[in-house]
Amino acid sequence: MAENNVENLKKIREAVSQDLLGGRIDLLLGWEKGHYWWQSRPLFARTEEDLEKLTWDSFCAINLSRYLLDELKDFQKVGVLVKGCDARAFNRLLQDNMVVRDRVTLYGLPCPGMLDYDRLAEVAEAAPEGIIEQNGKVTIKTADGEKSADRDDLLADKCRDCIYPDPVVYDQLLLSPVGKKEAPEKFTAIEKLEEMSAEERYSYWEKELSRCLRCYACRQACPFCSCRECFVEQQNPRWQGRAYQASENFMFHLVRAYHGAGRCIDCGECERACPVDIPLQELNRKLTKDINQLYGDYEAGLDAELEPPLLTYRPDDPAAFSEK
Amino acid sequence: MPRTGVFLCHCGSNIAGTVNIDQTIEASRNFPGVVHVDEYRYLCSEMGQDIIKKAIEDNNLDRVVVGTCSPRMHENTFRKAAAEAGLNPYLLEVANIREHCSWVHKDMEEGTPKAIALLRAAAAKVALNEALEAPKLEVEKRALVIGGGIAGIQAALDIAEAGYPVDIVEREPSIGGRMAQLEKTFPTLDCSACILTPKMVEAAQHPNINLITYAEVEEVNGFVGQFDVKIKQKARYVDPVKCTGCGICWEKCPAKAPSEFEMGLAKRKSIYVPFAQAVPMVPVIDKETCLYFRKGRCQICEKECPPQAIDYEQQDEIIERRYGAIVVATGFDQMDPSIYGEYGYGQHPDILTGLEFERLFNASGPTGGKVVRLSDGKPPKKVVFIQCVGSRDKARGMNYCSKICCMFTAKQAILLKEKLPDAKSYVFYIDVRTAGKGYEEFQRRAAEEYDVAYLRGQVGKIFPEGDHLVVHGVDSLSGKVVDIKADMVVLSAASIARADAPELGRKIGINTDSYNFFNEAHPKLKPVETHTAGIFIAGACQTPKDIPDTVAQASAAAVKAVGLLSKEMLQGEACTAEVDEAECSGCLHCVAVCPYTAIDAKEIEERYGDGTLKRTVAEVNPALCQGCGSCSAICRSGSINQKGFSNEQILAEVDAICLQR
Amino acid sequence: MSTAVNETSAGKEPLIVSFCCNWCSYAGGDLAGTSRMSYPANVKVIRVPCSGRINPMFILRAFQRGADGVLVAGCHPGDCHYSTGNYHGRRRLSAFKRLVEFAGFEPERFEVRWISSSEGDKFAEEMTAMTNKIKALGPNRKMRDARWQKIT
Amino acid sequence: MTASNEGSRLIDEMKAQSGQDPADCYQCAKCSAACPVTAAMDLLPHQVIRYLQMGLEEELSNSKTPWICASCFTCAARCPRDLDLARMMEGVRLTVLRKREGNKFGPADLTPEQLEKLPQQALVSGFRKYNK
Amino acid sequence: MRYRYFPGCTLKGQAKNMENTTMAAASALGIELVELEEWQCCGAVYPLYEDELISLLSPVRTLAAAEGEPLVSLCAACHHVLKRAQELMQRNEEARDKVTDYLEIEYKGEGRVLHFLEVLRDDLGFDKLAEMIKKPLEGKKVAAYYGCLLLRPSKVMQFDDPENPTIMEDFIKALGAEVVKSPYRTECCGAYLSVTEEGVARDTVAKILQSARNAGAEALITACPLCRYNLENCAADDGKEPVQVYYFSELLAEALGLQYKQLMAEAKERRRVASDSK
Repeated sequence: MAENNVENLKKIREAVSQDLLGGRIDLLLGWEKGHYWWQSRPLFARTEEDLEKLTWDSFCAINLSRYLLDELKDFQKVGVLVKGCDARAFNRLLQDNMVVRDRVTLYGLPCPGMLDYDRLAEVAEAAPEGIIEQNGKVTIKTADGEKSADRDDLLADKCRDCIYPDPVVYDQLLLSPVGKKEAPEKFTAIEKLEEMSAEERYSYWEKELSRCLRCYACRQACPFCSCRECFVEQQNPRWQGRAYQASENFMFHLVRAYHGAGRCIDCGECERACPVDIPLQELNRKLTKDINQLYGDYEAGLDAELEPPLLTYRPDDPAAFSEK
Repeated sequence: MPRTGVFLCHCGSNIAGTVNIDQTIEASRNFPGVVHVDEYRYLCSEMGQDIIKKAIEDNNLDRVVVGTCSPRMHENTFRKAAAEAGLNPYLLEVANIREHCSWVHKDMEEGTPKAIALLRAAAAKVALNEALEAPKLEVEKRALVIGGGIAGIQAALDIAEAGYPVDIVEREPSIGGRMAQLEKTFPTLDCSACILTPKMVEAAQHPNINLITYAEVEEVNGFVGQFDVKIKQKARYVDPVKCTGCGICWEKCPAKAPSEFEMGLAKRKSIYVPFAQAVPMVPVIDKETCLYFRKGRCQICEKECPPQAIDYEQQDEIIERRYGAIVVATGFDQMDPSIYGEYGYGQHPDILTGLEFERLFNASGPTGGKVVRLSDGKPPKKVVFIQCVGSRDKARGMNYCSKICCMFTAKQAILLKEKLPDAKSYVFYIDVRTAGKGYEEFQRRAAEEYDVAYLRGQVGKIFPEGDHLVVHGVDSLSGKVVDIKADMVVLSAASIARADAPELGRKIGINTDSYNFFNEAHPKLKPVETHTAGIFIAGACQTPKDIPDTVAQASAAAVKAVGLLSKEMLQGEACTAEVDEAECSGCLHCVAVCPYTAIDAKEIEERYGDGTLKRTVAEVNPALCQGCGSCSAICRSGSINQKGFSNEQILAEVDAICLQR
Repeated sequence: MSTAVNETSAGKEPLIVSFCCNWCSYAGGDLAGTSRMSYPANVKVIRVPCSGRINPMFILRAFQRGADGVLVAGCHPGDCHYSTGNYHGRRRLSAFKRLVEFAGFEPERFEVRWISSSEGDKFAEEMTAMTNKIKALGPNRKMRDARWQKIT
Repeated sequence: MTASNEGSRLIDEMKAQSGQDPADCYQCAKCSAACPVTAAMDLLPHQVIRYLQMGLEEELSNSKTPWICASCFTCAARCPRDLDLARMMEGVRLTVLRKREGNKFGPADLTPEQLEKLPQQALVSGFRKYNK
Repeated sequence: MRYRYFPGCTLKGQAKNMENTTMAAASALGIELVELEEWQCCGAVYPLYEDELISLLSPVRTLAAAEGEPLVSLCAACHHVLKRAQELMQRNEEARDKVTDYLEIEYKGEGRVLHFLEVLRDDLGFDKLAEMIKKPLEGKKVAAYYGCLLLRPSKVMQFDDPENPTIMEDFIKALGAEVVKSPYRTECCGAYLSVTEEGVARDTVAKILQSARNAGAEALITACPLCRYNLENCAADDGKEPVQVYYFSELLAEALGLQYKQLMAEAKERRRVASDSK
């Protein structure tokens, strides 16, 4: 990526600045560099000047589509840069009636997968100070020298099992497609958990969930969480207790995952956002796996026209009960 | 805090024998909000109801719990009593301490704590009950009948006679349906046209009946009492007001097409009436084959028409009208038996279906009423009838019995013998089914007096050999293989649902079974109702049936429709869903799961900053909502909530039941 | 409150919360009653209009508050009073059942049954079977909110 | 003759090993009408199912019919109850063949001329069908 | 177009002409048939009881040996057994585990299993075939004889409409010959009954041949060596001109203009290459 970085960024900037200047969009949602070189944050660009801050590198993990929920209130026409997962998230929002297709311009960015700082540090065994990418290899610069590794080994968790790196919906595709990928490991963790006894699984989750701070960062990042008032905050009825105990931890996490049943687009933003590293994706993927097995393959976010599996039925559907 | 009264019924010893009433009373006093507790031997008696009424007034109760039999038994009784005392009836809840408690548990040790738990749950729920009102719905005093066969005609006549206006929408250019295609009817052998035509004319002339032929239902909205229907009147290209039905146009028309009415065995013109007794006697132009429409020249009909009724410029029109009730009577089709390769249907002109064979008997049919082989025009000597072609066949056809074939086959075999005394009929059958008045006697006459040979078994192969068709079959009773050199073969092809029945069902909001027949609301007790209030079904669109059953069902559907139309107002469901617009994010998942299309999207305007923002929310039409609660279960934020079974109420019940284990 | 009530509520007997649809399963329960078929008093029924009304949060709440087992009962697929409620319910509750099992609940803790209004015998049998299975498993501690019982 | 289908091992095995339950048959005799080799049979194909329904296993193991069946699958292709009679015939044959001394046919039954003339396929099929 | 090829026993013996003509025709048509390196008899009949797993070992080994590439056979019986064994491997997990465990192989029912006629219809296309015909069989009246094994059970074989098949007729048309349809074209020839009950086979064969002759056929084509054997050996000598029975491939080779001598030479060469490579 880095080798074409300058060129790619130029292409992107040209395309969006034309639309911004030409009034076809009032705002562009993109990325700008964060405090550190290995961070980025959303860029809300309204002017040519703003666009100078635009970046596109291996650290643009953040899913921008969800920002449309707020920005469409203030701006009539919004442009968004969408990677594969941002585009699927857009379809999710479209299907949930949260965005108006005509008011959004999607600039598709086929995505090679984003890198993860912790991984870089782990591999370099020192604090990384910068990287150089070439031919699928990454050279990590540290105070002690340089270390080289396969790019695939440095991918962020959310990108490792990505099947659709290319945007599935866009108005303009700005870079050349990456192609569909395989993710044979996608359900491995789940299968492992399935093999455990009920007791072991409960203990596993009790421990994992015990770290939950109820900060709801997972929800804020999630494209399927678009309620105006989340059940956790409702007073009447009060679904969710406030106590930090297993009972309430399970309540929140099972219901959060269930609300994504047949709707989760597997972008992994929840897990990336979680400050205490709860493996939230495992709950999401378990539902995806079972629903697909029971009711046929369905991948949320691929096609906004296809009815999500829990909103439809077939008379001869199977059931997961001991009586079928 | 509510002021709740709890009333316990002994039901003689039915409850009191297994539930310790004194302990239960004591426990009930401690439920939150309970200010009054009482008991009586038979609470459902007038005395018992008076106790409740009086207590409501005396103690200023605003909530009531009765611990009695099942709510499915007496909930209405007690709610009426509460209403008489001035309390909104929906502020009363029933705890089922008889069917679900005293009758299924062995002693007081089991029964008493359970009764207390159920009462506590009811008291917790009732505290959250709200006064509800069932919506009152106006009734449009007009009925729509879809389908103008014998079922539709009969239903329309009955509704019209009861004094209500009724429209018949018929897809074909004429009413009459399948019965018009029949030569004779079993078991009396009266001529089909002789008994049907007078009814067709009566329908056409009835002041309360309006025929809309060559038209199809496009869209149905609304609900019981107020169905808003869009009907597409297809262009006839003939002005029905000017047309006198003189017939010169179709006489002169040079273009031909296979006649649908004659099952493709004969041709009709491009401007045509489907059959000689058509009602209305106004032709239509078939655009697909008309020379003028295809090539821009001809116009003979226009030149020849004495009253100048031809109008090539006519367009399809949409008629929009409101109806209080709808009767669906769209009839059936005959299965195409060509998938049964061993029978060779479609590969030889002398292998026909039952309905095709029927047309050969008709004086205005393709052979002018002569029963002859279509291959060479000779009268057949041996005719083989094969039953259950596509019926009772779960592998290649339909798993059900088509019901009419045994009888129409006996009829055709008798008619054949009467027309051609030298002809011999053979019937391969699995079972002969003749349940119906005079049916068994009729079928026996075929076998005994008309020399029809019934062979119990099936046919494995039919193939031409010389002038004949060799029918290779088995008679299972003798265990003998039979080869018959037949002249004609008649296949009793299954009666099947109209291919577009599911599509029509979706349009009007009724569902179909796995064979695409329309579903009745209850197989025994609601045979003409559907799950959608105000829509009724009649005739073979529900399942294959004969004419007497069809007519009876049509009259039944008409009575149901008339009963509905005769009401001034209808009472809707009170426990409907309701949307909290402030919370609703407008994802409309509720719309997707609603079986009644009772939920719609609605645009609302909301203050935002200095201006306003438009956004979508869900909106429930309480007249359509039947209170299933599926929407409330799918809503992640609980923004749509069912009254009477709200999230709050159900959680309160869970909490209360779990309080004490 | 009398002592007899207190003794049976000492916490040894398991609690089964059963959500029954009004049209089939609740009526099936009524028939079990009129036919005097007995089943354990551990089962407490909450009447809902349809199995499609069940929000999985109701079930989790029951476990939080002390239920040892939850049984949802509805019309047989194809017989729903509201045509499609149980078809939707079947999908939702199937997905949910797999999820709670994944979270560590024993499969027997949450079940769904189709019981028609004419199946009083089946109603009694299923309620008995569920109670026996839960008794064999022992009390449920998972997701239990310890505070709730103390309030009593 | 004993007519009973209670606890028939043949039928239990048949259900398990071929998925065919004779009770599903309503005796329309379509199979018999379809069968190309009924002329040589002592029981018609539908009668074989009838015998199975009645539990007449002894009579079936003495019948010629299962050995005449050439497994052409025409009966199965046309059965309105979606039954595979060819599989049921196999079941009847196997109950005989699986008994000791049950073989119907072996190399000794062939003439040298036949051995010379018959294609490999015919020999293998014959041994498979009539020998265990 | 490359396929793995399973010949089966009979094609190396009595029916070698079916193989020779097919191989020659295939190479003329640009179809590469690569014979499996090691193969065993398919078993000739498919076991109809699902506990007869022994009989499945050989066909499953063959299926796995195709390594996921499309597997073609010529003999109707071989194709039948392979196709049904594959379907069982896809459907019945228990049987699959037992068989593959025993054979110590991995196989889950993958890969296309084709009869050569399907290759001609679906992959090459009869239109294309017709274009490549050098010596159309003009005026020759040919009837198709399907027999049982290619067509039934149709849910598994998926070869053609079991009651009204057209593939062989379309094939005959593509060769430029005149199609004759006989009502007995899908009836059984008597199969292995010719071993034990020759009389039965004589009856069935008589009907098939008579109906073909009545329909005006000069020749019958088949894809099954046993059918051909029965049709030739169980035919009654009624003094009339016999209907000639051919393998479909023989007419194919003829229509492609391949000479008999050329065929033989090619076959010899192929065998030499095969034995050299071993």
